Amino acid sequence: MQNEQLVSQLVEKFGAQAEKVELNPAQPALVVDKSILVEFLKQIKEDENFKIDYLSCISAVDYLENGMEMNYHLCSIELRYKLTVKVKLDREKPEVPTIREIHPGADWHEREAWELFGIDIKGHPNLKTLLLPEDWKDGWPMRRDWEGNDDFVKMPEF
Amino acid sequence: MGMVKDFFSGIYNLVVGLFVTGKHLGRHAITLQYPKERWEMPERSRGVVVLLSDPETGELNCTACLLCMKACPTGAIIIDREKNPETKRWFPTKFVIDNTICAFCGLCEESCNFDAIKLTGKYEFSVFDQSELIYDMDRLAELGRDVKYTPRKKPAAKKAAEQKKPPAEGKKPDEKKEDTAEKKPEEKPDKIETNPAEKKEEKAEASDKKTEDQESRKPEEAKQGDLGLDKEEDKKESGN
Amino acid sequence: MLDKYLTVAVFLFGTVGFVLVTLFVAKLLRPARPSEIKLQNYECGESPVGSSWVQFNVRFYIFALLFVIFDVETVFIFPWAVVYDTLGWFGFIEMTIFLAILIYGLVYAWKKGVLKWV
Amino acid sequence: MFLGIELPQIVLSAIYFALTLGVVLLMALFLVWWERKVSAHIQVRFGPMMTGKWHGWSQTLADALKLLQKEDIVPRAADKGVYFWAPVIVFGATMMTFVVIPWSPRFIAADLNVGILYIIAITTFTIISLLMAGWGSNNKYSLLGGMRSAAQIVSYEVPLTLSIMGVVLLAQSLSMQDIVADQNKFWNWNIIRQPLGFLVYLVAATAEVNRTPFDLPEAEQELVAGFNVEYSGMKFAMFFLAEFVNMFVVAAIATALFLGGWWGPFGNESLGWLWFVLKSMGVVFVLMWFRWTYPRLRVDHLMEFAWKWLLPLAFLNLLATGLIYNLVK
Amino acid sequence: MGVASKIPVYLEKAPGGGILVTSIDKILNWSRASSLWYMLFGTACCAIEMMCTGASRYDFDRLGMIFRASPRQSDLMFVAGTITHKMASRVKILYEQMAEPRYVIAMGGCAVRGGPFYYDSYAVLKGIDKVIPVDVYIPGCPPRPESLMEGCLKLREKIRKEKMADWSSDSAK
Amino acid sequence: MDEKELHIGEHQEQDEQNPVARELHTEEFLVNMGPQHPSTHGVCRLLLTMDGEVIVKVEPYIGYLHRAIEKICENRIYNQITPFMDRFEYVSSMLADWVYALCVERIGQIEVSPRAEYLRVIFGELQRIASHLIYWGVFAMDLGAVTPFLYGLREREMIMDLFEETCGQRLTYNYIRIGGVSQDINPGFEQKCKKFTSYMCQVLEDYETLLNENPIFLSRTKNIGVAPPELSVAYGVSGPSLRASGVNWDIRKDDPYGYYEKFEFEIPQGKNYDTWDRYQARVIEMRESCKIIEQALDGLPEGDPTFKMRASFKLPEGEYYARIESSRGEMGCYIVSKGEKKPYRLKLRGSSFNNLMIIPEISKGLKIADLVAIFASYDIIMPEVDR
Repeated sequence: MQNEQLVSQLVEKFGAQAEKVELNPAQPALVVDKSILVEFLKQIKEDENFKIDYLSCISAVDYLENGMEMNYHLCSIELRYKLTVKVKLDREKPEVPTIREIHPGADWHEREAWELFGIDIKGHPNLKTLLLPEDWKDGWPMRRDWEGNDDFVKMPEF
Repeated sequence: MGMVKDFFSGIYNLVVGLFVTGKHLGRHAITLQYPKERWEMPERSRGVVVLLSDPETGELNCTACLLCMKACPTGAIIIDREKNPETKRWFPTKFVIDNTICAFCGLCEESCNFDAIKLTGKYEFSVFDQSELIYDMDRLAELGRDVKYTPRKKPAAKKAAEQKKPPAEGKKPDEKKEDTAEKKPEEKPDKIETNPAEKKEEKAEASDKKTEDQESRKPEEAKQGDLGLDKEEDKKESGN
Repeated sequence: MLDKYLTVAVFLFGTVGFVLVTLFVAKLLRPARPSEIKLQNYECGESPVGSSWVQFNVRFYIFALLFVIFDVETVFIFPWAVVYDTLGWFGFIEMTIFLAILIYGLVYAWKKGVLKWV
Repeated sequence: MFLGIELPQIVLSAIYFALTLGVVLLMALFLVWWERKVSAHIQVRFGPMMTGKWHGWSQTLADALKLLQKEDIVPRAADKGVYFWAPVIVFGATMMTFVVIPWSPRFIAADLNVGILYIIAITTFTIISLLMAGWGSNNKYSLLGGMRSAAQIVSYEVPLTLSIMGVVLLAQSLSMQDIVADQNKFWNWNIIRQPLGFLVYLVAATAEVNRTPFDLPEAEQELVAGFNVEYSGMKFAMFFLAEFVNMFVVAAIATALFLGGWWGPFGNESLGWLWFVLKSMGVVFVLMWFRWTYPRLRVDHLMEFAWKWLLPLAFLNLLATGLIYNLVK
Repeated sequence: MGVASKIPVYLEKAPGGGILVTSIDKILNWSRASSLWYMLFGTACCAIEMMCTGASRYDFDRLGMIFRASPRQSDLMFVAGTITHKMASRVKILYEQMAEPRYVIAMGGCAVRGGPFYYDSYAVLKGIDKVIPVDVYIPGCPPRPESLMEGCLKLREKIRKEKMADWSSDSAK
Repeated sequence: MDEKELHIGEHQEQDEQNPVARELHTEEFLVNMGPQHPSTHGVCRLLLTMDGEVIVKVEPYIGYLHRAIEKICENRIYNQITPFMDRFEYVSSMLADWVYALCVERIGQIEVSPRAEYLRVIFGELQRIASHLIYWGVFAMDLGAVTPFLYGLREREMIMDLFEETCGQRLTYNYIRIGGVSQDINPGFEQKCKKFTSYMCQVLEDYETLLNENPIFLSRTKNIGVAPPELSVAYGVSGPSLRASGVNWDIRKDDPYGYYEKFEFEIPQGKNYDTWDRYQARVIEMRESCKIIEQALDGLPEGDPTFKMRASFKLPEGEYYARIESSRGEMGCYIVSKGEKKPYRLKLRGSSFNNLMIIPEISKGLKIADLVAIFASYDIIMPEVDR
């Protein structure tokens, strides 16, 4: 399996910094520390062996007491690899460096994560509301513990 | 010279374009003249939701099992129910479908085991007042009166339920005996209202296949224009 | 001869009068319910930012100059065309020279890249 | 004294005017309906069907009546005077061209001896009023639309004039009646003698009346509704009306200059007005056909096309006409 | 000026004026009902069905309805699709900028009352009638083109019943 | 690649060389294009900084259609989510259904019957044609030709007929379900479908005569909005738009799902990376889709394609990012399951989200008409952006 080779190579190369998580045979994931995230993404993009140059999606997940997580779904156009890079975040003060420099397409994804989850994107020059109304004041709506605002109607449990 | 060639090929292509539109000018319009003509709606079409009632007795098929309410992704169905002290069966006292938030997804119909709720091909329901869009039980039953349906789901369960209560309702002659009804009497649910859904699901699958087979053997009755161009004929038929 | 222009004048006053009368009739009929937002300029559902009357580059400045030149030239050609019959070959050659100069001017402008709108 | 001499002339002119106005208004109503029908049938649909019993014949009547009842909005930021006069001028200019339209050998309001110059001068006013509308609204879209209309007039006026020149040369006159009278036989029609001129005229005229592919001033997909974004009610109706009347005007001019005017196909003078109207309608139909087939040009292509293609072609046409005229003579 | 709103008051006093008023009313109402130009505005799924209705198969033009891109020239606004809180103020502006007399059709569940997004959504406006007045509500998610046409025909009926004094008065309804 | 390099539009330099533009003192003005604008295809707002007709800067503002589908889905059981997927991407809802079903199936290791997979391919490709037909029409309309729009919708109606017959709805199908499809096709469907594909191939020829050689159309599309491959990849552009940028990338082939590896089809690639290529890529794709449908119809296996989900279905713990090639590009669905009846987190990735991001980059220095053409050529659909 191509993907497995990739992950083992990556783990080999980055050693202690990257930790392998087996989610699904088709979808390997690596957990990296947020301090090396930018460098890591840069290297796997530029390295001839990996060429992971395409950022599909960034999704933030709120695990409540287990902190938060940013998932970077990447793939390589040329080599057809697929890789998920996970960054664990502290829920009290979630922050992650921006990866706009490497993947310009991350711009709005990061803004969205900031807007809906309250994850502070360090170094992002344009952190303003993207999806929500300009005068939104009711917090981070996609967090699991979001209480709702005046207009929010929870579906009754049947 | 390239320029001259470009010029003539440009003019040629512009003229050819004119011919394409000109060709259509002579064609017959495919338009449906709506209030005068209507398409025949396909059998599966998912328009406004209605409650079906038994053609014999005129009573609603609904047994207030609340499955549709639970299946509804938008929370458009609200049911209140009571138990008939004599027959020990639930029946709905309030059955409201809020058409303003209904998504017409058909999940209620799929979840129903009693042919009680159905999405129909009806579509003309615009109103001047929003509150008129919340249909109560009477309205839904009224809408469902003329809806023809092939009892495709769970006649077994229904039969079973009916047979379970022999004194109250069992008198009426069953003309649908040829169905797969009594094949698995051991599976009949004892308490329909609290029955876990899974059990029924399995059975539904079994009987489903049967009825579908039957359907496929029937001559194509749900006739509907296959391609747009052919709808012309349908239109005329329905116009008559 | 000039009386024909009287017709022109009649047409002029007639049409303007017609339009004004129509507008007046419409004014009698129609409702007028101005509101703050209604009197705002339309800009796709947003409130407009700034006035549109700013100095901006319309970019057909040189075209306009060319237009003036060529339109004046065509005015010169009109009398020539009307009496062409009597001028004969002389007229043709003369006009060829005249047009050649014009065309040369056009080609010059073309080569200079003036005809390219940027 | 003044009136004593001129009164009959004024009365006659007034009658001409009333007649023309009636015809033009009916024509506009018909053209709007027709355009909708043509577009509908090109797009395999029916077009108006419900208003009026037969194929929605009264549709445009209803539209006109409705526009009469619509509120008239003048944006606060608008230049009120310019904003008001633009629709008046646009319709005025359009109507004025009817002075020299030769409907039949005898029916022409005034056969000016500089008929063609007059028409060229007057039609330009239409575009000026579009510029006024665009500027006066103080709306960015309409301003861009107005500017585009100015760009258009700047570019297409020259080839238009030059393409007409060939006809003038053949007829040796600027009067519309003379030019029509000159085309007495089918093979004398200027479309036969001046095919290139006709082509240039048709294209330039399409641009002059802002029809697709040259409908940039009101490009719906770019500028919402272009110069008339802010106009509503009757003022908008004036623009709407003028657009269609204008279309008829250029078709009528094309008929008079190139298609033999009121001459029948067999050189017959009888029923001249009918032939004239029929031919004009034919040209109008072609313009409609263009509109429902072609995409729109971009503004710079529009200008380049005028200067790099139409203008040289018009020059070529003029020179060739002069040469052949002398040779044949 | 809205003189029209006063015409019936005076005319009805005159002999035979009542008949005259009703016939004028009838003609004007007919014209408004037969020439509903709708604004080219749609937000979500319903907009696609609106497009389909405008297209060859169903053809709005048959009813005399053509689209105008500018609200100034349109008589009818289809609120076709979900309106979010962010969009609501813009819809209000668009509605306000339409020239009177103007009509609104709320098309589809979302516009009527939030539709499938009524529950659990923090962003969706629960009914466009909280922002602008609505004339006709069409249920459906999305409504079929025929439903949309039926709604338009309903609206036409409504317009046919209008009184001159109402629609042409200078103060809002 | 250096980011700075990406930001320089080629036309800006031209602008500075032009003596007229340099000498005249001009002011820039702001124009709002949208939320209600005929050519923003929904409720996108582009704030344009303009210098006359020329665009200096484009700033997209989105979120006017943000309906919080992700939030809603966290509160629905798995079976109830499909209807929301229909509304997440209503122009190709069938494919949106598919990506969700695929994601759940991959997490739950649910087997799908071959017939269901074939039906998915058939309906997915029909949906792709339907979507591209809208694209084709809207693209032509944005360039000013209205008639193609109606022709495109006419053909689309035929696909709608096929859909409606099978699943009962014209737009929100709720057809592709977890583990299968909701209903088997009606008898006679295959013939109708074949009839349609052969008709479609003929019609495409008409389309090409109408537009492809039209000099006006060519001048409006050729060399407009050039997006080089590096730029496209950097911005995460996907689908036909990416292929038009000369990148050979089609998820149907490169990350196969369904039974796509069984079918033969070609992937068009652009050479000039411009608007014309993006347009052409879609037109070719329609042809290829017809081919796939025909192959799938021929090989349609017997069996029962339906799969009844129980209301109490619990997805095993796990997470997966599933992606499919929707008609606009990579459509992704990321589900985190904690073994409950409802997904813990559901994230949707619409291809237009990224495709929209590149538009400001490539439309600098162009005219407003070009912006309209570029916007249309990327086939931006707002619900996908805003979700």
